[in-house]
Amino acid sequence: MINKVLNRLDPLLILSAALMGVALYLIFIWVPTETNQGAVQRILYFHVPVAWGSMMGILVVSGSSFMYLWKKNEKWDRLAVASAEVGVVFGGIMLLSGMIWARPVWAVWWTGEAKLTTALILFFIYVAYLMFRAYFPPGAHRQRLAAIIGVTGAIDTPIIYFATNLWSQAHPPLVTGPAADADSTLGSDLGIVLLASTIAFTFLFIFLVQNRYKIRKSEDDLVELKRASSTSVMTGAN
Amino acid sequence: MMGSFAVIWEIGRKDLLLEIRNKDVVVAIAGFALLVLVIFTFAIDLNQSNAKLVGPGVLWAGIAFAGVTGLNRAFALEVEGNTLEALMLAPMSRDLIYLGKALGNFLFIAVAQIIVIPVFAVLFNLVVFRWEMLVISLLTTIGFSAVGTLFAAMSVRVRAREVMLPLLFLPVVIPLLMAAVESTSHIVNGRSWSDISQWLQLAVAFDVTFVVVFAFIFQHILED
Amino acid sequence: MKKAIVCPGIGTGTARLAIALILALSATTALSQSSSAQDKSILSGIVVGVETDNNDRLTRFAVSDSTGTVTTFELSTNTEFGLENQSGDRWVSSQGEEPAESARRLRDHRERFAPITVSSQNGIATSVVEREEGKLETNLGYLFAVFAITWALFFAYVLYMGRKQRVLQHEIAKLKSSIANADRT
Amino acid sequence: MVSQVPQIAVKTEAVVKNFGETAVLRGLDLELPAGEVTVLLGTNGAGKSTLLRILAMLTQIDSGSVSIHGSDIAKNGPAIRAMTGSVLHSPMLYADMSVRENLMFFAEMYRLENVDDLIVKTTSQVGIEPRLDHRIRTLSHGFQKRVALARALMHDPQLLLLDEPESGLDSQSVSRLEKIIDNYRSTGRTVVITTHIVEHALELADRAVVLNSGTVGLTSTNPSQDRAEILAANSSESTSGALP
Repeated sequence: MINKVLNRLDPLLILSAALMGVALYLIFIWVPTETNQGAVQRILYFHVPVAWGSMMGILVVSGSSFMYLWKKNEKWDRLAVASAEVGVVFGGIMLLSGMIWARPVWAVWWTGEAKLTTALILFFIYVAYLMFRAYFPPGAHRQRLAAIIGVTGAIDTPIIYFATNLWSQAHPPLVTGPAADADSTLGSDLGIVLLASTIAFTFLFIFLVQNRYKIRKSEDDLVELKRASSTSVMTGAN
Repeated sequence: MMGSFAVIWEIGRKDLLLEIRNKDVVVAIAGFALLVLVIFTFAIDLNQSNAKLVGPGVLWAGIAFAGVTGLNRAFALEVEGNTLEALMLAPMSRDLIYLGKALGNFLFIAVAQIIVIPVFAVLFNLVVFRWEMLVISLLTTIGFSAVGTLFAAMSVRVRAREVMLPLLFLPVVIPLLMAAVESTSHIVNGRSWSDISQWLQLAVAFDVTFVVVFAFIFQHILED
Repeated sequence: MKKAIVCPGIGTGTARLAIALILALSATTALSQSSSAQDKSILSGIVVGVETDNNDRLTRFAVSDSTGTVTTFELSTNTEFGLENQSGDRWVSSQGEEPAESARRLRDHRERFAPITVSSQNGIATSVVEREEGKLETNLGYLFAVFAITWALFFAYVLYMGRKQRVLQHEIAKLKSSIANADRT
Repeated sequence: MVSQVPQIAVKTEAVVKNFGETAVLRGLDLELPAGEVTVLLGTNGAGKSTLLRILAMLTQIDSGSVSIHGSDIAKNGPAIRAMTGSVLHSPMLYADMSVRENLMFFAEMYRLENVDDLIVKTTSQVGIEPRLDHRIRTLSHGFQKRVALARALMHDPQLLLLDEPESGLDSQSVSRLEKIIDNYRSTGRTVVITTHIVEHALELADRAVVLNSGTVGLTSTNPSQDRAEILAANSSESTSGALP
């Protein structure tokens, strides 16, 4: 029984679980409570790595979408869809955790701050990317169109960030608090915990993308088999 | 080179000719946008300060939403008779199809704005007739049609294209929408060129980026 | 439906186990966690004195800690404030920006006997904030919410992927065997 | 002008095209010499229309390569399209423009000169000149098809792709079409055609290719003689789509 379990354990899963354990120890036991914000400040140790994960997601989607358009290799499309989906999951968690952190610290759930708005818009773009894939009939054409959306999101990112920045200058966010991640009485301790947590979440990200990629691979295998089986049926009849 | 411009122009002119005969798209865009404006005059107590505050947002949100429905319709027309494929048979680089269709869409949205903006000025009691407004509306319309044409071509074969196009289009044009709203609100508040120049730069950057990139990328969309 | 089928490839079962373990471990640590170690230059207590200049700007204030010792703090323009009023709205600013408001807020705290935490260096306060222990529960609630949501979502996602992969593998196996059968006949 | 056209008009190598779970072309290798009329045969779903759409550059292949007149369609698209005329399933015309407006517009897309003369010439070839100023919407399907044919002939292509061109045409128009095809062959140009009226097409064609579930099932360079064999290949497959 134990052997069975061990055989199936993905080394990447073990690694990310172990790292996550270390990160959790650091977050909840090792690092002292930040005085300005109190316990909620510990949310940042989740929020920042998760945000990093969603950013990686976007980078990988746009990079591999570009590669797909260039090389037309299914691998890139699989990677793109895998990291888009994981990136959207990370993005959703990032938005939620950010809102829950902002409520006690900024006294609002949401504000028109540039980074928040940019994150939200990008989240929508990649949700649209996934929806498009869900709606469009499968095949190489869908892959190409989805890749174009992936690339478009990347192109739009700097423009969105510039615009939201300009916009939040004209409309100062409702509350400005001890907002910046660096602002704290903890100094280097914060950096260490954040780094550990980010590494742990990075491995979680890779683990999830890898699994999503495998699913995509199985889907392709299935389609391949279905095509093949329709041939064998035809030739079998003759 | 001149031939390419002629082709682009001919496609745009053809769209305009069909539009004059059918009046499908412009009426849809203008009608939708006007309705949005009218509904907001009921929904919000429009004293002078309120009008200045929300007016520009209502105007551009209305045009954006109306534009989406119009773009959907415009591209569906090209696909219904498979005429898009006839364009694909022609011996031109396919970015010209994109630019031609974008030109047509630009003209549709522009004409709709010629109807909508004066009505907006009347309903919201705002002074918008300044030449800066012309620049803003021009830049915004270029961006809308550049992004909308590509996404309309993409979503035209999707089951739920009425849902898909706005989902793709709106998040991407948000920066442009911000630029349009902000600079229009500067204008209704009587500010000058220097206040809106940054936003106009942003709009120019947006337009140039998307026209160039999408023209380049359009060839991947057409063939199934 | 046989529940015993283990999903191949993705290892959902183990992922489930690992995540459940992590969740349990961290939940216990989170709950057992009280206010943790603080710097030596940090003092918590109740405001007992507020001194202002002619323009109502805060110049000095005094804090009495739990042993009854009164400490007086000077201020610099960099001194930061994070204080809440009675209804819980947080006001965040610095001495350099709003010296009059800081005096008003501290007086408000003195009247309400609301505890504050002061970080200081050489008798000069660097930050003056609401003391968190009093409201630790509400604050922990937010932390717990984030924690729970984060892991619940990841957990659900992993489950979803596992199920999808299982269904796919099943279908692939079915097709493969049917093709093999067709070839044999 | 016509002289430098290479010997091989159409060449496909290992062309694969899938639509989702359906494999349409499974490694198609085909070589069609220039100056011949080829009739493509095969059951529904054998890949005839898809092949024509690929040659017309409306559909992208998943893998393999296609060249027309010796140049790769992935690289020289516009140049090849300038030498290709296609009449595919739908007439692809703007319903709310007249015949003349449609042809004028497409002439503009092909950057043709002397458009007015050209329109008179091609429309008389296909017999639609009395309806030049009628809107497409008001025309019958057969007339629309003739307009589409006029558009395909307007730029005098080297390669003519016809997907069931006879559908909707009356017998008079069909014989007119055959005259056009004959004329194309005699000037050294290439015609690829799919059709319902197989027997008749075999008389007309220099070469028959029967597609069988995405690959070449049978090629005949003398279709009127190999008639029985071709018909057998063409119809025996029609039952093969059913499950055993």
